Amino acid sequence: MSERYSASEMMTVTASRALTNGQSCFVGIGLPSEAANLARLTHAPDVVLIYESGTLETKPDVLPLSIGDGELCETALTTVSVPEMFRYWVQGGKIDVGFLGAAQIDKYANLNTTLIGDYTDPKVRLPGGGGAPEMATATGEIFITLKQSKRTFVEAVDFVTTVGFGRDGTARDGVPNIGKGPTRVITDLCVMQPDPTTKELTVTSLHPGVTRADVIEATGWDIAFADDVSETAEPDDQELTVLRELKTRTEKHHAES
Amino acid sequence: MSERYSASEMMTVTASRALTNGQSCFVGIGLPSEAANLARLTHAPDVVLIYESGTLETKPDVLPLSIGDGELCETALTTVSVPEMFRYWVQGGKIDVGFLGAAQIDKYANLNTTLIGDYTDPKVRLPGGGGAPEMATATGEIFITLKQSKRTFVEAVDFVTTVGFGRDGTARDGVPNIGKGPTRVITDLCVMQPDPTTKELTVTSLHPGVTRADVIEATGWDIAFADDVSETAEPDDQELTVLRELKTRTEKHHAES
Amino acid sequence: MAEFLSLAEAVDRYVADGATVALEGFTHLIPFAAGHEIIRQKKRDLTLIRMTPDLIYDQMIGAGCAKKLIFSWGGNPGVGSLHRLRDAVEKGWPHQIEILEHSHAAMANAFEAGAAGLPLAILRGYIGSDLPKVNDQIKFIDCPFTGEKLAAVPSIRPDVSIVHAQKADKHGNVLVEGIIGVQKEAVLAAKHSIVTVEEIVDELDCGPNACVIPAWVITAVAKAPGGAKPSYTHGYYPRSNKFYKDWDPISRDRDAFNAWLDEHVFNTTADNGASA
Amino acid sequence: MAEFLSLAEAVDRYVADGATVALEGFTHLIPFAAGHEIIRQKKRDLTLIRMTPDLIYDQMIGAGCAKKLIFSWGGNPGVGSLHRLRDAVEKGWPHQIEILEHSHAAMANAFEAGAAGLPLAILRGYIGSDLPKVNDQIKFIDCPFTGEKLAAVPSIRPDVSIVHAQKADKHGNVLVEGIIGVQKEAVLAAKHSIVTVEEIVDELDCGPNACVIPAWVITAVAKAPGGAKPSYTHGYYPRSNKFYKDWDPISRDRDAFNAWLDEHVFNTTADNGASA
Repeated sequence: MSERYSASEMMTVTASRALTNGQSCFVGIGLPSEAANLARLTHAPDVVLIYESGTLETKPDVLPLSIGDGELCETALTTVSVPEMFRYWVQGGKIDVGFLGAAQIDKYANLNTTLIGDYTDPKVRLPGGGGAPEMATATGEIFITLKQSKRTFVEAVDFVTTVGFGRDGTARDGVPNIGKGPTRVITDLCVMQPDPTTKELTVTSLHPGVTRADVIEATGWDIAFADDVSETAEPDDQELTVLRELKTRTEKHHAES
Repeated sequence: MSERYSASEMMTVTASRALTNGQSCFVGIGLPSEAANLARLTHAPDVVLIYESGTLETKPDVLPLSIGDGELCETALTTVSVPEMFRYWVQGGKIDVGFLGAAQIDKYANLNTTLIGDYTDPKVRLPGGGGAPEMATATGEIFITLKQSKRTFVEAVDFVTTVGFGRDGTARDGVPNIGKGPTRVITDLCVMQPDPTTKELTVTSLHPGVTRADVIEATGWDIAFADDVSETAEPDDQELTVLRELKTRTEKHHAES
Repeated sequence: MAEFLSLAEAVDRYVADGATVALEGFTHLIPFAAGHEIIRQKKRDLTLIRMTPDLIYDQMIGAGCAKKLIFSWGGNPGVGSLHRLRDAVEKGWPHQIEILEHSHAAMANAFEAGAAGLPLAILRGYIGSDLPKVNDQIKFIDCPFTGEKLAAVPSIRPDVSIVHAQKADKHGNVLVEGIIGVQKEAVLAAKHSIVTVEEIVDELDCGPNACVIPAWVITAVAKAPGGAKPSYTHGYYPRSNKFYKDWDPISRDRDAFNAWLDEHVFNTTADNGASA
Repeated sequence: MAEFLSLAEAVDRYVADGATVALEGFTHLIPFAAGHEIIRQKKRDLTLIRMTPDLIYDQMIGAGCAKKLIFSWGGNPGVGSLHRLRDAVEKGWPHQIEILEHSHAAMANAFEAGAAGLPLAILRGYIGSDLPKVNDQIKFIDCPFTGEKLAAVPSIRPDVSIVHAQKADKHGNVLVEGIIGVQKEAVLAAKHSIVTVEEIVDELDCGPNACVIPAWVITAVAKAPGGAKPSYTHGYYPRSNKFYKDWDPISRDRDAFNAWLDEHVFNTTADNGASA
């Protein structure tokens, strides 16, 4: 691992690079929001950021704490109602990429944000689905970003809040009007992509300094590696500077109000 | 017939009096619009006028020629999209009275604005349904105003564009979430209301100077008279003044632009 | 992402013969300049969708552009009939056209459902009306919760939608203001879209919840000042009620209509095609 | 027609024990003052509907007002859990509550359908999700035109909806601006509605297509300056992100929560009940 950047910065920069300039991106709060705004402030100035609160093409100067911070509306092209957001923009197919986080993800990229344990007697009750279930099926594709650990990367999620490829990798087969689903998962260790045939998440690139053993250790199933695993490109200085400034501005802003 | 006012003024004033202050009224173009605005400018200043172009609570100074004249928007509380108008305001049950005109009406107050003759080979093609079909079922009740003649008041309309009480008077029976339908028809000769049992349109009041024979002569079916036919109250001077000023302003405005 | 094109270029590129086309604008902001350009380019066999055909489709039908009309109210507002539409339906001039008619509520819901990416719209509609007897696209479903019978119509997904608006910014984001009709829905529901605007400005300068259609869902933006005349553009020019009245005698007569078309459409170019 | 009432009077009159209640506001304009008044008046057995329960329902649930919660995302945004909600669900304190959960898309559509007077909403939703297994209110229908399987959920029709907005004019017409969420839909869908506002003004002074809820569809308007704190009111005051973070330790502990409730809700009156 580099002295120049942290694993978390490596994750955010890699996630940000997944976005292409000009794409429309539905942004989840937290890590996805950090990555998407970094993309906008670096290589993808014309990426269109959309938050489920109804803010279209927003350009926040600091990262929002909530999905509906005032900053999002003040810097948006326009703000629509939440029913319109989900009807015209999400379901209407206007979003290229849904950028999501998760509490738990499994081998087939299914996401659990509902609960740990049994539904009627939960061990831990999580927030629930929010915008993710339809995001995962209505957008062109899905990027997922979260920190990797055995607790979060499990063989099979306790509850499929948001479908990746289902319990056996076939959930999208033959379904009309459905997006490609998760095309990459970006963690603090590596990038995974679904195997073209089985849809099982497979490591396609390792971050600099990370070993296969590190990934295996942090994954709750017998993780597969692609034939040609590459090394993820390092963050450049400009990306790191912009990211750090963004986080500093954000912390200052949220501490004040 | 009076020297003081015309039959057409009698009709408009009577129609305007049907509206109660504070009611919300969906206004059709032409005679309904004239009557509804007269009501607003006389006894019902707080009547809420709604046009299908999306203008909520509009207060036009001159009568619109079209359903979407600029005047309607400029004087409205706010203007919503047309889908919202039909979803939230009409179907959502926010309208007390729908005020409609028609090309043809029959014994059961069914309206035809589609065509004369056969559908596939029409003798006369009329404009079609517009907002009326759902207006007739979603609003609390319907007022209809049109000039009376054998040509317009027919035994059975060629085409039921907009339901009154159907071909046999029973079309509303047992239908959930349906309004009362036509509760009065105001013509240049009289006021008709549906018989409480048969739903057949029945004369309940004759305009001053109009005889039963006049009405029979101008109706295409064997028109019934209520047991207690009253005489319609005459327009008062203020109503006539306001109506004439409104029409003068309107003619001047539309001739200029 | 919206591309700035001339109106002639936009129509040439995106309105194909045989296409399903919606030129929307509910009384306000009717895209007459675009309709005239379609006539000038002699587009044929179009399926024309519009809640209120208005004079614009009367002209396009009379000029022979239409194969089919999907509509919900086909009159000259406040004046009377659309005589070119009637001549086509009643007498097959210049050729027979097919019609499919709805109520406004159904059309508005069908545009809304198209924008929402759904295959159908559900409404409490057509109760007791004869329209379902003559329009096989009207079906009924039972609500799985209440058992209530509700009307269903297919959503509208035009090949191309064309609307007129007040202004675009330099990125191609468009502000629609006033009577906004189903314009936004028409654009969002279509495979391609052309928006004509009065002017192109640096900033849209509007409220936080204004009806803005973002550039990235528009195919082409074309500057067409006066492009809604004889209809109107809120904040720019009023409706020519006089032209709507004058249209009645012109449109009643085939020769008068053809003469009008020659003078005001064929012998003019895109930018001053507005007829009033 | 909207009646101007004090918040205490409005809550007393329209929020009955056992009622189905929606306090809406998507992150923005959350009607905290009204929620606190409901707590103060010790309303019980409420079915609480809200897309994002947020701190307001965490407080109401902790205070024992709720019998059931219908929601789609129950966290403290950007901070973590709603600990009072979790304590009720996981440990039954102060009593067990029933939950019914949806996705945001379904809830938003259900509010929309409620405003539209329909018994159900149709969406392309819940594909592959386990949510339909634990929510018997999610059904599926087949599109009669395409055969596609689509999700159906019952529309939301609360007994009373409560929202906060920037301002009302003297007639009771209300302007909502900024992130408008499902507020208008919540009001239109409900049997009764209470709108709290920052101020009452002579004229709303807004654009032609602003989100205005007319007085004649509102039951009661109550002045409650600061009534959305610690949430925010666009144009008036910002969100107290600090309060949202501070809430985490308070809400983790039953005693700390009760102490907070005593100090900031029970021992204050309606007009300064806003907690930040």
